Amino acid sequence: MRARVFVTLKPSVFDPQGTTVADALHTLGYAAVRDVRQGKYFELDIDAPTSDEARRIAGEAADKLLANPVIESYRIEIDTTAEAVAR
Amino acid sequence: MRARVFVTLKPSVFDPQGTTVADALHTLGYAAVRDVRQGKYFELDIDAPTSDEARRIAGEAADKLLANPVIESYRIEIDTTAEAVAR
Amino acid sequence: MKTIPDDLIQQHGLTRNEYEHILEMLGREPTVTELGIFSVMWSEHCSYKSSRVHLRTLPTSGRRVLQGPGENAGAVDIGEGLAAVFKIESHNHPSFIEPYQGAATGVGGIIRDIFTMGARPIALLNSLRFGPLDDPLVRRTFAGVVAGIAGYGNSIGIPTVGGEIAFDESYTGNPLVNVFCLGIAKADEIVKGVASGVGNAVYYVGAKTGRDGIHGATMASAEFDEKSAEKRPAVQVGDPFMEKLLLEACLEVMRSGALVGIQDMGAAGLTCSTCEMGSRGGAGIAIDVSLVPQRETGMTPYEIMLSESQERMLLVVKRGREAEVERIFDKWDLHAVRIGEVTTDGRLRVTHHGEVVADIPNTALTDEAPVYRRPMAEPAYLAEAQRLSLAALGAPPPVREVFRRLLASASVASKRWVYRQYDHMVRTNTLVVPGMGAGVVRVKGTARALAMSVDGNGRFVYLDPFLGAELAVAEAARNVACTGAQPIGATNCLNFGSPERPEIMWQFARAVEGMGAACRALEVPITGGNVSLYNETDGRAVLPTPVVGVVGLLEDASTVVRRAFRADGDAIVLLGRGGDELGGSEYLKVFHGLIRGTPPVLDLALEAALQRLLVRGVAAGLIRSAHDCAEGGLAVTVAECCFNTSLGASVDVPAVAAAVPEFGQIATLFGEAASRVVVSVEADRAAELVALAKAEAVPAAVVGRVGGDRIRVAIDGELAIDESLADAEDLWANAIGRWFDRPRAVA
Amino acid sequence: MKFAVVVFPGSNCDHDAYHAVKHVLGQDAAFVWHKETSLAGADVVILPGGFAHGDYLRTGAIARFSPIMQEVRRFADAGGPVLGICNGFQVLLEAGLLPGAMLRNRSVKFQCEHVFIRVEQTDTPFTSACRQGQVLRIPIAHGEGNYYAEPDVVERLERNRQVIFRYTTAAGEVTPEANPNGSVHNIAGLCNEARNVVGLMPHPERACELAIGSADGLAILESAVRSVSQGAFPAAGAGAKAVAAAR
Ligand SMILES: Nc1ncnc2c1ncn2[C@@H]1O[C@H](COP(=O)(O)OP(=O)(O)O)[C@@H](O)[C@H]1O
Ligand SMILES: [Mg+2]
Repeated sequence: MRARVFVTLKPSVFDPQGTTVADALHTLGYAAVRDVRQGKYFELDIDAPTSDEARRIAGEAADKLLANPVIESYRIEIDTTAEAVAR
Repeated sequence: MRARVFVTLKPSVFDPQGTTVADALHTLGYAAVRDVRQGKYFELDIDAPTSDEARRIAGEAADKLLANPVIESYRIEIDTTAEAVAR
Repeated sequence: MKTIPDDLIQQHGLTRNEYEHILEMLGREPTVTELGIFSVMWSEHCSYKSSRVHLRTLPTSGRRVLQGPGENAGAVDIGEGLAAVFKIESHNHPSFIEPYQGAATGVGGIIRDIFTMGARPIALLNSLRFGPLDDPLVRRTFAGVVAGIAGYGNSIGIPTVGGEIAFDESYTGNPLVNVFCLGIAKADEIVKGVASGVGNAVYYVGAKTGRDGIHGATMASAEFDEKSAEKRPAVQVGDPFMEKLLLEACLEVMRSGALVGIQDMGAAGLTCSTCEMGSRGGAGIAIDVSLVPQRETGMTPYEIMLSESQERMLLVVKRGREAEVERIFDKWDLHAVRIGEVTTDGRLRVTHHGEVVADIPNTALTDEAPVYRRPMAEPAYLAEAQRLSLAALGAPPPVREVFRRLLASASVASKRWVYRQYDHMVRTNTLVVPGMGAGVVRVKGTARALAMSVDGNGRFVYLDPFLGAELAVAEAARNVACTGAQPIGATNCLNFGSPERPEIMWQFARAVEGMGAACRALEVPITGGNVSLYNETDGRAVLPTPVVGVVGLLEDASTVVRRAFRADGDAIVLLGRGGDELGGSEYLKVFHGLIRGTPPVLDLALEAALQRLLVRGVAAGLIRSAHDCAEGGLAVTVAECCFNTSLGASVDVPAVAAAVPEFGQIATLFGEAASRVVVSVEADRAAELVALAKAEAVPAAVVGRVGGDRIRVAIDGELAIDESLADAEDLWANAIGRWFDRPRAVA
Repeated sequence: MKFAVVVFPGSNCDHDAYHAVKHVLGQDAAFVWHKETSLAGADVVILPGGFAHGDYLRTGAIARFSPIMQEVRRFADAGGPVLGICNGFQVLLEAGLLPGAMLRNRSVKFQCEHVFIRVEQTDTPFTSACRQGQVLRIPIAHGEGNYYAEPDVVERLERNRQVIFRYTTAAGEVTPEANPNGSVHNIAGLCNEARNVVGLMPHPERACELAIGSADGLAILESAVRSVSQGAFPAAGAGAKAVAAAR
């Protein structure tokens, strides 16, 4: 099963990378892009019998490792259709 | 309107970060996590009349700046409900 | 029965004749895996088939040379039982396709070449060429390459202590990314890339093998054309963390004495490392590729043998010491896998799940690879390009404008925007940081230091390949000597167009001859290097760009000298003599868009004397700062001596005799005559320095003094430049950053 | 006096810290591999700079799980002096031994250069040999030194005098231009509430010899020697013993 974990900086935290991307887009003429926030995206292939179990594991991984609660928050989506592909 | 852009390494491209995260999760006892791929996640707040227009702008931004077509691919989701929040 | 179709042979970059040769050597048709193996080993990149006959003429031996060309890197004796191990390598094509990863993996590759010799890498340099920065795509490439070099070098913890960057339209579609690395080894513990000892185990260690860069080696030898986009192989992604582990673990394994030989898997990966190690040791190697750790499923033997996945090493381990070696790698969380053993028959035998998929004599892939003496012809452009008519240029621009624009021209301007991104201080050895002249690192545990510089001027080589290459050697050695170090060895990276064109081959051959001549005269043997051909876009070659890296030895590190003036009131002495030398200059390029004329004349005897003088003058404590006159000429050099000091200068130099009198001032101030150095000396010791120069038969004159807050340059007593130091410094210091660090757009 | 220099996979300033302590200061020093579970009787612990685990994911994020970190925590809890330099500082933040987190530099680039920092407090084991307000010229080399903490945390840090170093001009003024990375309140280094754990982004170990550009960093390492030997931080020397006793 595949868990998707999105880690984003909390709204109150300044995002130097997002700001730089927004500036670059403005320079390229995309004035319509008002703001950009950059985060991280993880795909976890998990051996789990149920999607609840996969969610639990992904949640623990995010709490312990993938996100830093001081500056970041996260969101998890489970894709039950994704085959865990060995790479 | 908010566009979410997920940028991931193409499947055949080596992902040292994801591999290192997977190793760390194994060390922490999460053997069920078979594989990790790490990507980037962008939230773009876009002033656009329609979601098609927002998607077009986000697509151009991804092509030109957010993703590196040589090694990365991207996916876009449009969230029409998200209020563009000034931060 | 014929099973290999012609188009497959062609796709492998092999000519009809080469293929016939393969049939002859094998006495049968090759398997597809064998075809791949031949194709990469016989590619220009691995076989040096076009360049070999010329490279043989370079001087490669000398009193201090411990290891000349042929191993993973060269080595010179630096005293106290130590050796400096160094080499330069190109990663041009990969850096165009993916600037960050291309440059990063270039750094990773050259570092592996150094530590496989048993040396701890302690310094990096890079030599870069790009198109003009006003092109946004060039800016992206430039920023990506710099970030890639930084990303890899910083992470692995090897300081980048210098380099050079120049810009020219010819590099727009084909940037040059040459990376130099230097390490220190015990002179009697240098490790080689040999396989020997029948029955010794062959180990694979490092990253898993993926389908990265398959055909990378052949790609590096094929011109870019419209279709290259389709041929684009998966880009290799660098993993500096893995390489840091490999570096530490391999050095530990080497210290254990359990190792016979080691080689990294760079271009042509497992293929190159196995057959080269076997061939050097006069042995055979048998491996089972199904044992190779793989990142992807279903990989074929062909793919495994040709993969160019990064951060992988091949080791031959002494029999009975296997467990010890495995333990060391385990400690570093690395997995050493035994994939085969050394055999007696001199063949590379590859099996896959028991089936033999390749069985080739090693020497067929290495020593007996094709060698070409390709046709050469003097290029048609040359005679015309060498004709420079200053009179035809009209009235020269005002001197002040020239001064200001040259300071801000990207090739001359400060590269701080670049090297600020490089960790140049890690390892706490850096005595001279980037921007202050040749990079200098101390050798801990001794009083010594090593200076190093990479240089090359493509315009000069374009206008006269022989002289241009001589000038490159002279400049690199002079930069090193400016710190007080004695040049002791050199490496080179030869970046040219397609060798299949006679005029390119002619440039190449002449450049190698010139390089050899200068290395002989200056006593800096070439201990290794790299050739990068096919640097072309749509049939147009880059400026021929041989880059020379010179290493120098400073016996007493505490005497080291830098570019910048030191104290108010010091005398400024000009060593060497000026001349009407505007051919190929930065001035002509910036103001007239021209690459014309003949490069500055070079008197190698004078150059050698000048370098001796610098070394003696620094050792005697006379010379307090030294800076070589290069792009932009004397006026720019004097200004650069003032920058980062808040000390101005006033100088008065004699006019040079110019062919066209109206250009007299320009030639005097901005001509690029060779063998000139601006030094500073305590005022009351200036006469001593001039006397020392006389003894070495080097022209020397006190031309001014350090001080004030302006840069003043007079010609025969008449003030020609009078610029505020702060203004001049701002132009120079921020020119490159201005292309990038634009004011934030307001949303 | 013995310094332990912890080596994580990917640490690359470990030798620099060792060299400064051993060859410049003339103290005893030992490397401690991250998988070890003992600090080998050290009086002072240094977490050096570098790229532990490649800095993949986040700086210091994976290193905090190394076995040695439990021991570092115990040592710190017992009052032992711990110095985190650059990546070591990032590890201390991730491990929760110091509050806050690091963001990418404002420039979004790695920056290596000399900067000026002002010593804000001298009652820590790593500033006791400094003068209050002393300005040190020390190099930085990082891509993620943009220190951040929630406003109330920053306020508490200031109130408790936990901000130990601030980026300033050469004259010691706190200005935005003197701040190389955008850190909140120009913070370059801070300590924990007990004041024995200090983290800073600049590299004092790179500034211990004039030959390599500056010797201003010596004051920071000498402080540790002075503090421990004078017993000014009795918990320090005792810390190691307490830890040893507890095992
Ligand atoms: N790519 C680079 N990386 C690091 N340092 C560089 C780079 N390019 C230039 N520098 C530094 O900038 C200074 C000026 O370089 P250059 O103009 O080539 O000097 P010179 O004219 O003396 O050869 C040197 O100290 C050099 O080391
Ligand atoms: Mg140069």
